[in-house]
Amino acid sequence: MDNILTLAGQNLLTPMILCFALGGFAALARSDLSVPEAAAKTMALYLMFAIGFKGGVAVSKSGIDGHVLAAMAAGIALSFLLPIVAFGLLRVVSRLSAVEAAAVAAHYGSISIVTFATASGVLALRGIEAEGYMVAVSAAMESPAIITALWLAARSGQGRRVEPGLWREILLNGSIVLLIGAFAIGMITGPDGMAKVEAFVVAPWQGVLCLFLLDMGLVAGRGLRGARGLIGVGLVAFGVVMPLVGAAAGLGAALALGLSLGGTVLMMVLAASASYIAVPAAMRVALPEANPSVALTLSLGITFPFNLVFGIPAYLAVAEAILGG
Amino acid sequence: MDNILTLAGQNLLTPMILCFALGGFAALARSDLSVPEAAAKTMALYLMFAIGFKGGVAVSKSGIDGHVLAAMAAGIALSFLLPIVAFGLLRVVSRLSAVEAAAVAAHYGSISIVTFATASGVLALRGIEAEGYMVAVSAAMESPAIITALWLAARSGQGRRVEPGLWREILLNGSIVLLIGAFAIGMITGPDGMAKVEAFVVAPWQGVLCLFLLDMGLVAGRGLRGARGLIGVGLVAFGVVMPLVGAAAGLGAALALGLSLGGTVLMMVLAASASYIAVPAAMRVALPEANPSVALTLSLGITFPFNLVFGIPAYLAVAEAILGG
Amino acid sequence: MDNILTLAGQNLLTPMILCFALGGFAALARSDLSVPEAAAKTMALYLMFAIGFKGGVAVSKSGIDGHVLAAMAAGIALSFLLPIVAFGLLRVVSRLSAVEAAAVAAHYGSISIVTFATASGVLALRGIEAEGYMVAVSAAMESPAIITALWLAARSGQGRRVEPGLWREILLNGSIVLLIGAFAIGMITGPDGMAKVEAFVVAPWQGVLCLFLLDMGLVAGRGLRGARGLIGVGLVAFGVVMPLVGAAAGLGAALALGLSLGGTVLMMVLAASASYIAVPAAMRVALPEANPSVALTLSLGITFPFNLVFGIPAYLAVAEAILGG
Amino acid sequence: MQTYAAKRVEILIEAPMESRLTAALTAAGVKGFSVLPVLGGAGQSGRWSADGQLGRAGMVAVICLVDPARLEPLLDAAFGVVERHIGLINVTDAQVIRKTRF
Amino acid sequence: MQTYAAKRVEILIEAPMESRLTAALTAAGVKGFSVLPVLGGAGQSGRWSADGQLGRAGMVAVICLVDPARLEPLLDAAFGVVERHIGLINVTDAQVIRKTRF
Amino acid sequence: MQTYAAKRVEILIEAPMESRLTAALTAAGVKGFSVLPVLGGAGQSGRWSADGQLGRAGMVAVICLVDPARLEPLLDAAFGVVERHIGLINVTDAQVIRKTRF
Ligand SMILES: Nc1ncnc2c1ncn2[C@@H]1O[C@H](COP(=O)(O)O)[C@@H](O)[C@H]1O
Ligand SMILES: Nc1ncnc2c1ncn2[C@@H]1O[C@H](COP(=O)(O)O)[C@@H](O)[C@H]1O
Ligand SMILES: Nc1ncnc2c1ncn2[C@@H]1O[C@H](COP(=O)(O)O)[C@@H](O)[C@H]1O
Ligand code: NA
Ligand code: NA
Ligand code: NA
Repeated sequence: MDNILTLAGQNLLTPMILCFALGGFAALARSDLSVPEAAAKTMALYLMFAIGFKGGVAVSKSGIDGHVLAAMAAGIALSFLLPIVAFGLLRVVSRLSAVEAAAVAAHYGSISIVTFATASGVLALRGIEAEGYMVAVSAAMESPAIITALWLAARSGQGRRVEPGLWREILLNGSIVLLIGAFAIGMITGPDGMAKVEAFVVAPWQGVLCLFLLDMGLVAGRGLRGARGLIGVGLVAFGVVMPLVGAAAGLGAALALGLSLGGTVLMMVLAASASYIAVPAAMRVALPEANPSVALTLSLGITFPFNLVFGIPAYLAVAEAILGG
Repeated sequence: MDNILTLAGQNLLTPMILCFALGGFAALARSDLSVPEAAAKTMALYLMFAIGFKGGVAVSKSGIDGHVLAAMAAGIALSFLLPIVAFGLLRVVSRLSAVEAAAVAAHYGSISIVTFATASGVLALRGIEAEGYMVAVSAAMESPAIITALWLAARSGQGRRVEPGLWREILLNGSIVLLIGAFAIGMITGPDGMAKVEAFVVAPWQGVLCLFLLDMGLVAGRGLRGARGLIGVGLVAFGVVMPLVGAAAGLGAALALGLSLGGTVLMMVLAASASYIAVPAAMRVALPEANPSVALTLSLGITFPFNLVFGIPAYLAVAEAILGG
Repeated sequence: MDNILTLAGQNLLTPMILCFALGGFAALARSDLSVPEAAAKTMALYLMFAIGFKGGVAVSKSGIDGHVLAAMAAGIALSFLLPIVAFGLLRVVSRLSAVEAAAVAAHYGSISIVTFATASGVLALRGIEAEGYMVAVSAAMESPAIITALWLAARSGQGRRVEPGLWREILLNGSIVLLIGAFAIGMITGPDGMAKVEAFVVAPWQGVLCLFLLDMGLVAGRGLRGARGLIGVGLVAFGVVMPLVGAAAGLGAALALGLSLGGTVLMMVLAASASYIAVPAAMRVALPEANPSVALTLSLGITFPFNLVFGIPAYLAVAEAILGG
Repeated sequence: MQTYAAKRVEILIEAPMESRLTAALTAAGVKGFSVLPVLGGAGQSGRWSADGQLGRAGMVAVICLVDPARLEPLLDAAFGVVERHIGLINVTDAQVIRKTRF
Repeated sequence: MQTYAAKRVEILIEAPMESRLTAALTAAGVKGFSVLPVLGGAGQSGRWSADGQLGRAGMVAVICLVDPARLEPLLDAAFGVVERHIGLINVTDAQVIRKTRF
Repeated sequence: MQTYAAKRVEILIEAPMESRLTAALTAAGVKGFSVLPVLGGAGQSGRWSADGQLGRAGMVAVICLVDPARLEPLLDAAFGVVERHIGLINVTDAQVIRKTRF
């Protein structure tokens, strides 16, 4: 526990977290500081490309084997199942309708690639290796949760027949295509490819992440400011408890898979994190009755900073306690 | 031939080409992956600035002499003459009207700075030096082809009196001003200037090119998807044969000029490549009757990837065979 | 004097200044070269974040002490007082109305962070250290001038009751929040934080500044082209004399504070430079009767290049003469 | 100058629904439309802004000039998409210069 | 399809004034509006362009669909903000599909 | 609030032709106009999108509020530019608040 708090403290005082806090402060104080939409989207492309590519290069030696497929299958299962837990919790702690709860649940079954990336950075800093293919697992976990959410909404009688176009959209979502594509490019070109683009995808990465987190802080802060009244105590509690539930499930899966310490932490982080890029758009199309602010404020304004500051060090401490540091 | 295919294979498996392929795949599969317009334009500014600057620094020792002027004159002549060949070919292999054929021909007389840049990268990797002033040649070749195209259209009775404003627009086109301007800045500030901006214009260059090619793949793929029906077998053949014709003409010019191996390859690449940035806008103004999709799909969707994958290694192999590696 | 001219010559021939000149030339020649708005805004965010962060890291050892607070107080006093001088000068040399003169005066009391950054670069190149907290001084100097300008306009009977919202806007202006925020992050995370983001905030900085100055040249050139007639000889003289007045005041303040050579130059540069980001928007809200082109053309089209080319070397030479190099 | 009566239809719709709307318009025989960006706005669900957004969020404005005779099928098609979603449709009378294209 | 009469109000205003305008609209009971970007333009004070701009410069277009009965307070509110500032307000008659939201 | 009749002219035109159009408008005595971005669209020549475009491609929307008396010369000027090019001109009746500037 002491260990966690020390780490949380250290983690709090990195430029990344402080940039997020600065953005949040600026938005809450109603400063006109803002990042152009095109810049935010381009940084997201850059970060995802770099994460995917680095993961692919790491796997280029070992290649795709049974371990990789098993980990992906486990990730997919988590993404399918976690929304059911989230849905149940939400119906208990909040007054959200079934459709609204289903929409929020979809976000929590899916993943946050920036949380994943920040955790990778923390591991790298402490010299802990992780399986390179975890980035493929992250891509695989993006969408199954959406399907569960649609089923949960349909069960409540409020969902509708899903039009065929939606499946293609969900599976060929830009972030999935980019993550998997960059991963494949990294695998194919290996260390040679890395040598060519290292100065772009590795060196400035943490700095770009800082600016990106500044923007995320701005968006989260604006969301929190607009969502006063929407988010009661029950939902706030959900935003903190659900990542712990997810992390526990991720830990179970990691132990079953026999992942390394680093891989275990990443699996916990994926399960614990909530989407704010791909899932919101899908929910607007499929469950338009659900107010998008609720899910976005929870995932970006509460769960995301919780994972960044407390979650990652806590998951690492737990994994170290179990697997031995 | 074997050599070419090996090289083509190697070339295919670089992160750059694979990024282009990923973009093309995403667009054809109708993924919503997209690069913001502002990001694409900014990357183009960056790439052109860096190419121009590096070329200028390379020339800063020798300065502008008769060789430079002769090469620029040869480039200008090629840009003036190649559209006539392209026009003739197009009238034979396709049913394009005279105006439409003239518009496409303008694209092929002009150049693709990204193809040029990729070829420079391939040369650098194999340790082959090239004349730094080739970037000035590339800028000089941007617009003469437009004039020929207007003349070809006028000959057919369909072109119109060109308003005076157009000349200024063509000659002071943004990409020409940036390439020549950055070249001049590189020449003036030399290695001292390079030391100041090296970490920006050299180190991350290949990585930015990757993201840029991802975008070009997206645009090319979207174009191909929309152009079904517009582009028949004849036009596809033109998109592959015309670069070979251009490369042959470029080779002739390079031999006459006595360029080095690297310079010869670059001259071939310039003549072989087709414009998709500056010329399309000029054609919309001057020859609005020509459907822009045809030229853009040919130059970006067929000739560009052809040059990237097969052209560059082939031109290099031919130049090596003639000049000795 | 000789020394100044040599330095001005050297300064002129850096990639930064030449990029500004290229942009100015392109705009005056009516080339269609342009930088997307989103890119310009993002580069400004990057440059300010990096400047603030570096300043904070530099102060992280010594911390905030009496010297810092004294320097900030002096900067605030300059920002409050310089507009009065500027206003007086303007009323003598031009026919601007009181409100228009007040609006221009606000720009000259405030600061140009890019001029500050360029001066820091020149100092770094010559191995001259400066107080890291000068970046906090620069942020403190952004807005007091606005208050003086409103008072000057009100005195003339034309200003109006300032609505309360304006104060928050002025104090929580995006550039102030970002500069101070990044400064604080740099102070808190210190050299450890710097190690994480160095490849992003230090290495490519000068290169990004080049592209940014290209854009500023474009904007300044477009302004000059549109402002023909608006800016007479008197105003041009003001645009050159006022920075000298400001620099003299800055020199006095620096000597009183006992700043180092580097800090003295930076204080002179801050006082000599004029705003073109934060103040224009505030003036549109508070003094809408004042034509924005006048102030923007003066600060960006005349004073900015004057400071870049002649001012910085001159201020350095003077400070060296007084403090000893 | 000779002008012709036309209807100017403007549809404010959520960005993730854009492709469905334009597909429905095309299916309803609409000959052309243009999509304009929207920076932000406010309504029952509060204030939003495109600034710094990461996903395909926000709204777009689809403008469609049509022959008055084709208005009904267009509105039916648009309403079919917008019905369950956030979306505002407004129609104004306009004059156009060229009769083709509508 | 059943339509209802509405007014389409379009306000071109300087970007730094946007928040004041939308606050005034909200205070006047306007239920919704959308803000569209403007790339450039020309008027008495000459030509301007958003290209490469560094600060919050330029203009935006605020579009507001309202019930005709609510037009007067909206115009009063908008004019109160625009009065001393650059700003153009135009109103057109429109038909809308859904009566809520206005 | 006192309003005045005006015409709202909206011209959708290819981006490379923008400067020619605005020059022609200015030459025809038009006192002001605003240019809005267009993200994409569809027409006879198919679907297009501004996403990731490299050159000055795509379209823009030019909005112009004019005194009804000045409409004819404006339309003549606009049509002169648009004639051979892709371009849609539509005119709607509007009310404006301030009579200057038109
Ligand atoms: N009356 C209106 N006029 C213009 N735009 C509106 C109006 N009502 C809603 N909108 C737009 O539609 C979005 C969603 O509206 P709502 O569902 O009411 O929150 C708003 O944020 C605005 O962008
Ligand atoms: N008649 C008009 N129609 C459309 N936009 C206009 C008109 N007049 C002015 N504007 C816009 O308002 C801005 C400022 O106008 P002005 O104050 O007249 O310079 C212009 O740059 C245009 O963007
Ligand atoms: N009826 C229409 N309404 C709105 N925009 C249109 C219309 N027709 C064409 N456009 C726009 O004009 C562009 C070119 O049209 P076209 O020449 O018909 O392909 C389209 O891609 C649209 O952006
Ligand atoms: Na999750
Ligand atoms: Na060529
Ligand atoms: Na100053």
